[in-house]
Amino acid sequence: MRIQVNGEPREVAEETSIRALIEALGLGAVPVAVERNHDLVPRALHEATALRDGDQLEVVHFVGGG
Amino acid sequence: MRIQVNGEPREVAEETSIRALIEALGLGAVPVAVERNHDLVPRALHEATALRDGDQLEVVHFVGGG
Amino acid sequence: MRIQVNGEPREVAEETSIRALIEALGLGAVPVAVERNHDLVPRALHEATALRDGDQLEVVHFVGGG
Amino acid sequence: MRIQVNGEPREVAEETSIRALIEALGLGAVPVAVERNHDLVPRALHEATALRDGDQLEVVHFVGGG
Amino acid sequence: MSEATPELPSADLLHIGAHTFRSRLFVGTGKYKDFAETSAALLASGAEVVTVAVRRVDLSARGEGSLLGFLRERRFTLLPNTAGCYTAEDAVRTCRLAREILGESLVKLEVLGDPKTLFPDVVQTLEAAKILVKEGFTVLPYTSDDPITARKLEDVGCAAVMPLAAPIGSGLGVRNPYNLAIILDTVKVPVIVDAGVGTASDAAIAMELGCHGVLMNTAIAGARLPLTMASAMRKGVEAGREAYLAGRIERRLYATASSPLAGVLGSKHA
Amino acid sequence: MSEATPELPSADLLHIGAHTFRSRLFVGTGKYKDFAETSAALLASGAEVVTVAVRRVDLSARGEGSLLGFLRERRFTLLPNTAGCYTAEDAVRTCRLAREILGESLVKLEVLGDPKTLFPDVVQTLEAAKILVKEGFTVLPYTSDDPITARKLEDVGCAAVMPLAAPIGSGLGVRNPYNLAIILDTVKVPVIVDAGVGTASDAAIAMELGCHGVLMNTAIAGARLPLTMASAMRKGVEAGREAYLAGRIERRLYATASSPLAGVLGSKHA
Amino acid sequence: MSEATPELPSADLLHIGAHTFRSRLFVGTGKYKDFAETSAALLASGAEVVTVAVRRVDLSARGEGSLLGFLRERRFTLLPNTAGCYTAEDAVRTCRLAREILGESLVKLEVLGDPKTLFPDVVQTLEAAKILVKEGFTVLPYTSDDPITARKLEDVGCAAVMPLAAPIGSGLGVRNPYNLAIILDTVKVPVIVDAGVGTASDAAIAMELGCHGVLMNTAIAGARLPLTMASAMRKGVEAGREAYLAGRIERRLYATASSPLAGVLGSKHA
Amino acid sequence: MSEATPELPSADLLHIGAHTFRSRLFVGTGKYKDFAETSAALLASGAEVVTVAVRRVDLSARGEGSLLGFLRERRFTLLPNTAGCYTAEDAVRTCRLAREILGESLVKLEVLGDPKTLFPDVVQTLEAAKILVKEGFTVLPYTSDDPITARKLEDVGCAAVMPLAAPIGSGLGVRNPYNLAIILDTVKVPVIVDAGVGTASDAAIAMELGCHGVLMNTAIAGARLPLTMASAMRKGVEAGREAYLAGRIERRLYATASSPLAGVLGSKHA
Repeated sequence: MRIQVNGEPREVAEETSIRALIEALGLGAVPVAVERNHDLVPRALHEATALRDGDQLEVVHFVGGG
Repeated sequence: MRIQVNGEPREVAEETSIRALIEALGLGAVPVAVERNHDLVPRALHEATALRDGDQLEVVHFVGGG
Repeated sequence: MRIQVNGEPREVAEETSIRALIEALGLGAVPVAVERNHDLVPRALHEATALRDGDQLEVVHFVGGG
Repeated sequence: MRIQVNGEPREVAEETSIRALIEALGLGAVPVAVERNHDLVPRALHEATALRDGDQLEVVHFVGGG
Repeated sequence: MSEATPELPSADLLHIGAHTFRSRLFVGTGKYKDFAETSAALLASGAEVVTVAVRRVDLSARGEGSLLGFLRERRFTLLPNTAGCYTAEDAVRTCRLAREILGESLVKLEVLGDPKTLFPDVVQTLEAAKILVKEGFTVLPYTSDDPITARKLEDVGCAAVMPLAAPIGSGLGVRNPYNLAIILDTVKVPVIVDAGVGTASDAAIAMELGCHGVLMNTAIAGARLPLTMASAMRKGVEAGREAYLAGRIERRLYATASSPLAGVLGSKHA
Repeated sequence: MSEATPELPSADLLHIGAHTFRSRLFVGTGKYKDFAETSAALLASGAEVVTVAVRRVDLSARGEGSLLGFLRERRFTLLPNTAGCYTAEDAVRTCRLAREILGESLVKLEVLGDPKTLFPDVVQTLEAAKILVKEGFTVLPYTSDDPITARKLEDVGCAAVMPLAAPIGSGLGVRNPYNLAIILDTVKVPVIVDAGVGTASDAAIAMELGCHGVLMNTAIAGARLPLTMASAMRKGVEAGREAYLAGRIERRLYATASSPLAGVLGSKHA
Repeated sequence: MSEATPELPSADLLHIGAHTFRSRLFVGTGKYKDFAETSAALLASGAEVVTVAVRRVDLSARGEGSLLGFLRERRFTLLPNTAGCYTAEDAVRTCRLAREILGESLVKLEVLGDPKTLFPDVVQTLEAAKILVKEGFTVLPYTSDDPITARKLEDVGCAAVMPLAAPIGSGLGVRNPYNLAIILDTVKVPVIVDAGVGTASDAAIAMELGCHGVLMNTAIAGARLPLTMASAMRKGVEAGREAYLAGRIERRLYATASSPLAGVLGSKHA
Repeated sequence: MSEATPELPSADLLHIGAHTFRSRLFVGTGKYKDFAETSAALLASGAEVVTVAVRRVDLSARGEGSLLGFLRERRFTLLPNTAGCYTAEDAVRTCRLAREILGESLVKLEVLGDPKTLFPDVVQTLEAAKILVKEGFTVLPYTSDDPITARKLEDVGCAAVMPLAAPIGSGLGVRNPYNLAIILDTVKVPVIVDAGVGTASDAAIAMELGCHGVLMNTAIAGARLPLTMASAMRKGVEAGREAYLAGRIERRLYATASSPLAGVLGSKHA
């Protein structure tokens, strides 16, 4: 199925969890936070939350800033 | 009947108009504005507006200020 | 004979007075002051003072300045 | 004989040297400089310099200052 | 300005809403010794716009009318203020009353944040400004020197913005010329410095920054010689305005001679 | 000042040596575009005293006379300067010549320390001042803002002292008001700020400190609109002088209301 | 401060919410040449609190992680900001994400009014602060130097207020010490000057006013030698804090001798 | 500076005549409560050079020796001053005595103009400097902030110049940074700001201008907590020096973001 991650289209398999997506993005070790369709998804639920077709995801982290 | 003018109690006759009150206060020549029970009473209505028992009136004018 | 006026060489006749030189320079009407060989020559003496060969003259006036 | 030290009169024996005076003043251990009659007397000469009657001495040292 | 130089348009006018003024000095009418001093100071200031406060008639006192009579007879433009109001509601109510008194809709909106600093409450000021503009008032709001707030006040339709130079009555002068400069870059409506001016050079500095006018009261009324200070302020505002229009020389760390270098006698440097 | 307020003596006059002036703005006559601009700016400034430089007549050029003619016809007081002199000897020689030109003994003594800063050489200035005073000149010396030097110049008999506000032509304004204040405390002769003023508020600030006058040239001649700046400076000097005489309010960190607190409607604070 | 003098309590600690810090210098982590420079500058600054921004992971780039790893390993306290947000909604959303990343609830709230001045939108900032405090965040809001707004931010429960000294990155230093002094009088929470510092003396001045800390980024990262400036800022903040605690001498116009007057040789004045 | 950053030469040394110093803070030893406070403050300041006065031994008092003993044991460089002298003659005489006491020829030349301002008499100072240099002294003259006088002092062979920031003991800080900047442009010898500093930021500002050191006494001795102020001044001088070497960012009226603009969530401006 087709989703959007940080504004870019992406194909993922049915039933993929947010956790799995993060791993797939190579961000397993990076502290990140995730919004799905503008709602924050607490880390505790990343495993249990399955993506749906058309989901819009925002994956954010800390960068240098003042 | 009994009304309040600028916080002070005052006796006035039944059917006294706002205009009449202003005259009675010796303010006939002074540009003033009047609130009755917190509502502004436009000058055009001073003649026609009869006071009622318990009315609260504010009579204001311009003073020196910065 | 040969003199210097404001740094420039100039030929003048024998016995020329400072007054005469000023006239010759077209400065008759201009308020000026004159030094001869670094000594101030008061206006009162311009008439009476005859130039000598080799004299160095400075003729100054007022110009705009701050 | 009678001398002045820092403005105060003082009796000293004939032939007293500046060095001896300094010792007598209890300043043997203190770094000081000495003027006699307004002339500086180098330390090297303190021993050899005998005071004379009426000498004016200034004995100075370092104090706290900004 | 009184007399314009040939270099300038014959008149340098200030437009606020539908009003046009020659004088850029706005003055308050409070804190003077008596009516005589007030009127003499107003005349000496050359001001066309004067602020007044809206207050309950004191029914025990009498004969207060003289000031207003003088102001109307001399054709001053009255600018009623909402001094003493700490909420949008009180300020709006005061403005409505002010308009009713003489039928004029020009108001100085002033919603204070606390009685110690008399700094504006910009949140309440914005709320009140929105309502008053909708009701057809020509709103001149007293505000902080925050450019963002100034822009919002312009956006809601204020006819000018009146940032403070320093706390009311403090006499500290223009504390932050940088913010005033940014406000002048940010809004298109006139910028009138309101409050904080202490002496004539303060007023001149505000005008030299490009401000369109200055409003003051304490600096004149509180001076040892109020009439003389009123005259000083008039000249200070005009001097600052003219200097702004004249285009000052640039600042440079080093010197430039003002007399010609040629023809100097005997100087080793010439 | 042009029009005095009833609070002031009918005239506020400046006395220097035997001279008396109404205007406290002294202006230079250098650096203008042409004679027309010079004369118009001088008139717009309201100045009574104008500086001129002493230079060799340029025997190749002609018809230079117009400026002096104008100045004499309009009864300006001429203040010949010694600009360009770097030694006491050159300055004294220049003053003697200046006196010879019109027979007036008023001179602006200026002995420079270097051509980059045009700061005065105070040692040479003191030497020259001593000689000139002995020869009967009325000496107005350009000096640094050092109070000790100012006092020495007074001690040798100068009729005024003219400390700089900032380098000549820099337009930086009064860099060190503290030193000027100390000079004003220290000497009894008039203190005329000379050099460094850039805009009208700078002149007002100098006068508000209590200085007795301001001398400038570049700030006017170098402005985009010299006539307008001349008018601004005239008003700036008058504004500062009047503000000084009026006695400004004290500076305070906190506010004081300028409208009455009584009779406010519904305010929680009133 | 690193080493306290015997005159002071052994440690001079800064308390913000539940946090306690020894260093009063907060630094940003943006605008450095590379990670090596960033980390060296942070260490040279002695800062304990560093700001970070919340941004989308760039899925095309890689290996960005090094900064965060360094910050966590060295036990810096992270202060995520909402830089780039122009509405309360965006700022709140950003704070929630920030908390989710590491589970910490300390945030620097920053709601901007426009991209040119980067001045805060105080209305939006107040709205966001209310929501965030309710949600249990420890909120450090970037704000203007308006004391009324500072008091409102304290009233809604912010753990500190962070008024600007001057526009972000401008390097203008403390533009309005008067407003900062009034804020310090007005609120009880710590006052951290945020933005506008350009050099070490600016930081010292803020601390001498009594501010509890200073936050900066550009002044260090943009210096020619960032590590040296980081050290300068560390010392500047400590110097200013110690000077504040030490109680400076009063300012006086005139002099007081620092050497004894007695026992001077031959002076006519002694 | 104590610890140099990798960006800097391992040591940043100050050379005056034949002397070399690491610390750029020079301190006086007057006006302290007692010897214990004096010595503790000197150590806290990190100073290497301390000034002392030359005075008649008080033959009635005793045991005064402790200070000098401490200074020599701790290897401080002594800088005897001529405080209290009002003529070149007295100052020269005092320097000769000072050299005789310990055989060192380093002196702080101070010839005062009057006891109220304690400003230098630059004419007498120049005369004394000429004589002292001829006699082999290493002369550090206290002077005004006049660049011409500074250049003359260098020309006669002084090893440094020490312009005042403000009157001795006034605590007004750097009154005229422009003149100091010009002096720094004008002379090649070290420029040590002497007198007028009040708090740590004043010292930092002097160093940021490029001055090579700062000398003070009252600002430390007169503080409520002298040891703490001594530490503050040490850090202030180091902070200012490092900031000068680091090359500060330029001042700009407008802002520059310190967080990246890319990757912001939902902002209308990003």
